[in-house]
Amino acid sequence: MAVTTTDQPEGQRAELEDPLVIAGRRFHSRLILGTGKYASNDEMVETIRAAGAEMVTVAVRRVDLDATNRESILHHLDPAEFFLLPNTAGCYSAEEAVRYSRLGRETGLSDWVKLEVIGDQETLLPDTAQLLEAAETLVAEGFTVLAYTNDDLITALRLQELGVAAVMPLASPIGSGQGLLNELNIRLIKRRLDVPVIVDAGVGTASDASVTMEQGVDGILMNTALAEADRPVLMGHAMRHAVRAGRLAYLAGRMEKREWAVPSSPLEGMLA
Amino acid sequence: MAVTTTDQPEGQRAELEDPLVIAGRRFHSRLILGTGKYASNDEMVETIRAAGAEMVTVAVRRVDLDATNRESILHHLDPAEFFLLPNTAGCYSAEEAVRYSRLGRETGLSDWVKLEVIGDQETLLPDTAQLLEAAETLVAEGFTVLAYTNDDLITALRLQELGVAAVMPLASPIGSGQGLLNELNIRLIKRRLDVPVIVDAGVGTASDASVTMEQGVDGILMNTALAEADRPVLMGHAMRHAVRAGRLAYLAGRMEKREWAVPSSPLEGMLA
Amino acid sequence: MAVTTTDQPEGQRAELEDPLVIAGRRFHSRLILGTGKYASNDEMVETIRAAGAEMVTVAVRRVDLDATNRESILHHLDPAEFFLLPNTAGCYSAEEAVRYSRLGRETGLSDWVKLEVIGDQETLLPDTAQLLEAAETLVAEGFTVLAYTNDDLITALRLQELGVAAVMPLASPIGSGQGLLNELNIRLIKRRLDVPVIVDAGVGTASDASVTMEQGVDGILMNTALAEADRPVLMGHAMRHAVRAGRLAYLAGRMEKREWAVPSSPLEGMLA
Amino acid sequence: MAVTTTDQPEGQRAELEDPLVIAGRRFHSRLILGTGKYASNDEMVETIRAAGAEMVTVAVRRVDLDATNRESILHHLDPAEFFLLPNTAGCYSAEEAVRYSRLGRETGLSDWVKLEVIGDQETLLPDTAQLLEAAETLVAEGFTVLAYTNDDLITALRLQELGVAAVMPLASPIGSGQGLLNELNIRLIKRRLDVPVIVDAGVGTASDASVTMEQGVDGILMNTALAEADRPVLMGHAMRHAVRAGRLAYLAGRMEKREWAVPSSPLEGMLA
Amino acid sequence: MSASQPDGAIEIRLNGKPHMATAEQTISQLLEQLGLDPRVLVVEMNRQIIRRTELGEIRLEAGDVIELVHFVGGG
Amino acid sequence: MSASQPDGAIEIRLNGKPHMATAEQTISQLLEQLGLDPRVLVVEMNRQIIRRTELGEIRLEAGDVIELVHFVGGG
Amino acid sequence: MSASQPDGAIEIRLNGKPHMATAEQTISQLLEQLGLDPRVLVVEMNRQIIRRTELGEIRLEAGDVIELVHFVGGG
Amino acid sequence: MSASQPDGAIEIRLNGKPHMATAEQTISQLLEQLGLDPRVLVVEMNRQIIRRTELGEIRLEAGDVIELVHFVGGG
Repeated sequence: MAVTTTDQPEGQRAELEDPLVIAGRRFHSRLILGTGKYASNDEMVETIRAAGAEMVTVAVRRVDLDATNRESILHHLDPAEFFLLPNTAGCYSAEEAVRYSRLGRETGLSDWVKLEVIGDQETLLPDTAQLLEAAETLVAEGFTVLAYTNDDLITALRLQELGVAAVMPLASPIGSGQGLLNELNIRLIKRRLDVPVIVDAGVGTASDASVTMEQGVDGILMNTALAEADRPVLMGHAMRHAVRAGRLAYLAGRMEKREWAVPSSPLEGMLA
Repeated sequence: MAVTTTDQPEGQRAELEDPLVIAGRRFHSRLILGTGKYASNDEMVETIRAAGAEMVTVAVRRVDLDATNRESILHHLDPAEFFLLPNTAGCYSAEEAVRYSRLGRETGLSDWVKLEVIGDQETLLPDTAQLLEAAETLVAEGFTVLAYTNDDLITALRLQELGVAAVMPLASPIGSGQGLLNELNIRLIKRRLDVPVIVDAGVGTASDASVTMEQGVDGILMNTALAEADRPVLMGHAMRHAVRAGRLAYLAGRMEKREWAVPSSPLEGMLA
Repeated sequence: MAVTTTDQPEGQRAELEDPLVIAGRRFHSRLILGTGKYASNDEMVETIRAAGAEMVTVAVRRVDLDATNRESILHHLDPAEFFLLPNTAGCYSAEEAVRYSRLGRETGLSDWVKLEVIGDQETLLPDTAQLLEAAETLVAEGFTVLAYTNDDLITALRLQELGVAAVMPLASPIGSGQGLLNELNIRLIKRRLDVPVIVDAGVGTASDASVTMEQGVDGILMNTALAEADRPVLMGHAMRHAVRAGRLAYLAGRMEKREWAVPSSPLEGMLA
Repeated sequence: MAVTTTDQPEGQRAELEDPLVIAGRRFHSRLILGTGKYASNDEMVETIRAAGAEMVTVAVRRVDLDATNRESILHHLDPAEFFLLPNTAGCYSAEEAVRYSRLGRETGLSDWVKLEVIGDQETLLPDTAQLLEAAETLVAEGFTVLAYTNDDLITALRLQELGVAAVMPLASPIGSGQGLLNELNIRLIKRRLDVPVIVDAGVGTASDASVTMEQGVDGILMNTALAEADRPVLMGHAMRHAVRAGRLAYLAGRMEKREWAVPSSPLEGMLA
Repeated sequence: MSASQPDGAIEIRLNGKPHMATAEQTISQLLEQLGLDPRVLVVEMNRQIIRRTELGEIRLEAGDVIELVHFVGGG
Repeated sequence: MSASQPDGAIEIRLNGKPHMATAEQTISQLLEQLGLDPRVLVVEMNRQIIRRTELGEIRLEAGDVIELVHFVGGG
Repeated sequence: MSASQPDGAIEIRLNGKPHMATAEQTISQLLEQLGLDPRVLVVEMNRQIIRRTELGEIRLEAGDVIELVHFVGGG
Repeated sequence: MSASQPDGAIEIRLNGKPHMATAEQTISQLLEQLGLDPRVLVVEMNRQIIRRTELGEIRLEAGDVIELVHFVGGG
């Protein structure tokens, strides 16, 4: 973990060189954002900028031929400013997810895909059997696969064996905002994997992001926590700070918890 | 709550005008730091700067006449850069705390005091009866009193009645690093008080700070979480972000938690 | 801790001699119940019996001269079956609480009182300053005082010094059902006090009772968790088991938590 | 949920008819125990009796031909008193687990098997892909399969489709004593499955058992929490009460949590 | 303190409300009149608790403040 | 596969709905007719992805199943 | 598979270790020799489970792989 | 309170320990002797705080209890 504080006169503006590297590509931000459910495209873009995210996910869908506005989200998200990561949201089988992945790649932006295979409509939990099957196919076809999965270590290890570029376990169900329900599982996954671990789904507010990063993971992907905040742009700022806070605290190495108190002021030198 | 995003081209650097105001004095940072237990004075100062704190606490102690180095901490903390807040740490009675407060004021820096009256050596929990007595005396003597107390609403209300400038309930025992043990009590205190509420003691890592600020409180005072981190300066950066993250998330208004999932990508437009 | 398993042929019915002793009086059950808010007196009595409680609290109120039914709760709770503990619920000053205590004693049942002095209508949190004053007066008048207080160790120690028979810290606000919000404070109080510690208020369901008893406290007082359950009698049975479960687990000494797994079946003897 | 309180004069001894039914077989106790890691066979049997368990798991291992004591655990556990459930602990593939299942069945006691396929030595987490394969084979061979799995709903649904008699998600890793780490996942599984859900592994103390049963699950299997307690027999009693407490509280329907307090004594009738 | 009525009736304060009682009436008589069982209640008169044994001896006077209390369900 | 219309019009399936196209029309022509910019969408025909460079060469036939997809906001 | 010994002894693999048995010996005889009660164990021979009723019929041959298993404490 | 020494030396109590000072010495002189900068410390004499401006005026007497305090790191 090579962390260097950049040389500068004022401590409070010090920034750290601590990039997120996935498949050889460097990102300065460890926060990846979804682009769904915003009230407007302007709000979405402003929120992403507030959050400082460089990578954002997009979905592959039919052009709506009945709508007057048929414009792609590319009109609002300049690929020169943001790295676009197509997802396979809404796919319920390996076959379907592979089809969407190929369509996403054909836009010509990159061969990256955020692979999701959903197993249940109510919970949107992943179907890990189908996920593994799709991951195998896509890796063979040269895709850079970031795999959305549950918080099961065994599945995460298997995904890594298959050659995915990053494993993306959930904190809690998509859009639930319940935060990190099982810290242990996320820690286990991070400790055992070599590829980056990005926690995807379930973060609801800033402290959820901090506590998640404090487990040592490499990044977080979120969407609803921003899009459904009362003030999404402000929440974007909050999340930018929260992810950095959690990351830095992890690197700084927290104090031990104690059952008893320890004074912060000296015991000696008290007056008689 | 007048929060204004400063006008600027790049969202990711936007900062908010959201000062902490205590007794009419404005602070840009909502983080107040103790200055005890650092490995060196240099590390202390560097950590405070990394954390962006403007107000720091100091203890009043005898000059050590046996030591070769008898220098005051004022040699390291320039009152032009930092606002120094003398505390009464180590005092076990109202009388003692009043004596230390007067000595602290006599340095001529200000009439502010962080008032502590400890009730028990093992836990360093406050003696609220003595605290109220000392607060009454000091307010009458013109002190600006910031009162370290437990998380009891009734005591907090009584302190406010007595005219303290800020109420400082604990998150958990001093130096324990256990984080915010009782979110409800802190929320109750914040909702009912008009004077600023600064959570003092118990924060252990960045997410503790975020979750504390998310309760709506006005600021946090910490010491051990920084001084005992493996790398205090890095933890200073972490805490600067964490306090801001929690504050912004509070202002942004978090999404509701849900038991069920909600997709982030559209359900319509799937392929046949 | 002298715990003896009674001699008997079938393990599953084994009961333990582990009485709660307050002011020299032995109770077989560590569960004390309030008698308010039940749909009917019959349901109240049936619930108390299901819970196996021997001590129940009652309030002192004016006879309602306008009501046709002016009967005392003594018509339903036979003092030969239950030990009645008058409370001072609803009192906001030491003076008022002392007055109610004297009225309660005058019924001639006992000189015990569950002393409450409320500090705030919204939260029903105790006013510890008034509480200490009332406790001092009542102890001097020969009362056996069981003092409802917050979870502050310093106040608890002071109550013990004043001579109360039991200290009754809250788990969370009266009627809130939030469970034990601050395990540490309850553990600290129990470790430091010699008089019995009975957690009073806030328990919402069975596991709250178990986790509370596991901190080592001597008993629990509850009311709303039973009276507002969908089926109070069933919840009475649940709480009887829950208090015993938590107590026994405390006495049994739980296993250490581990970050890693340990098999329950032997590693040797696997087939080739 | 047909729950009937048995007719009887004294409420405190009332027991409920609320059997656990798996594959048509009724058990009075919802607590299933492992038989590993006890200091002695006597302690094991006494603990099981204290816990009131009817079903206990056993492992299939080679007879140790080098030991003087080659006796089977059947010398200590009379199949007339306890229902023995062979497990496949220690198996790392579907093939291995099927082999052990067949050997266990050949003892002639029953065709039940607690199916485990471990995916990782350090965490003992299940390999769900191998588990599903083994379950399919064993169901086809007429086994009554109780499948130890992780807390993933999708895998649980698939196991049910394959025809297992019960799904046994973990609370936390085997032998870790960390308790129920993800309440939501267990609730999701229980709500969606028709076959019994037995939480298996991770319970550490009584309140863990209560809180687990309060999610609505049908039973709990534990081993280390008893075998590694300081006093296993006492912990057996504790767990018997804890499982019943949690079950009854679930059936009784707990009160709603509130942020504010509600008095348990009447507001009317206060003195002037 | 307050005026007694011409016909021998006096006004007292009973459980917070004005109440007309007979002059010279004992507390026992008052309770009987109200149909209350003295064994399950406690009487406070002018902020003083009245022992059960004294209920038959103490006579009401105009302006007396009487509180009759008993146990009700409470937590 | 399906019958072509007398006047040279053919029916295809476009984004899940029946659509009348001109026989022998290229996909590029179809997109132009629909007012769609080929640079921000992807065309799938009969489950095969059509490269952007081929859009001008491939001609529609009756019964072709065409999917026009692009990126939308999603998480 | 493996060589039988001159004196009628054969080598088998028993619970993972080499073991010398008598040629033509039945499994029942082996168990008796080992002092084991066939009612509380299960015999697997060359990956096949041997029913209890067949133990007296099946004769050992050199190279046989025998597993004798039973229930032990486990969770 | 305590005896002054023959040679004009007096014993005071300084920061909790006995200390020999010169009779009639001012507090300023004491501080100078000790090498302490009066601008960053506070002087308490016999439980009374001494203003910085008075340090040069007040003279030590035998038995005086002097406390010299300053700020140190604390939380």
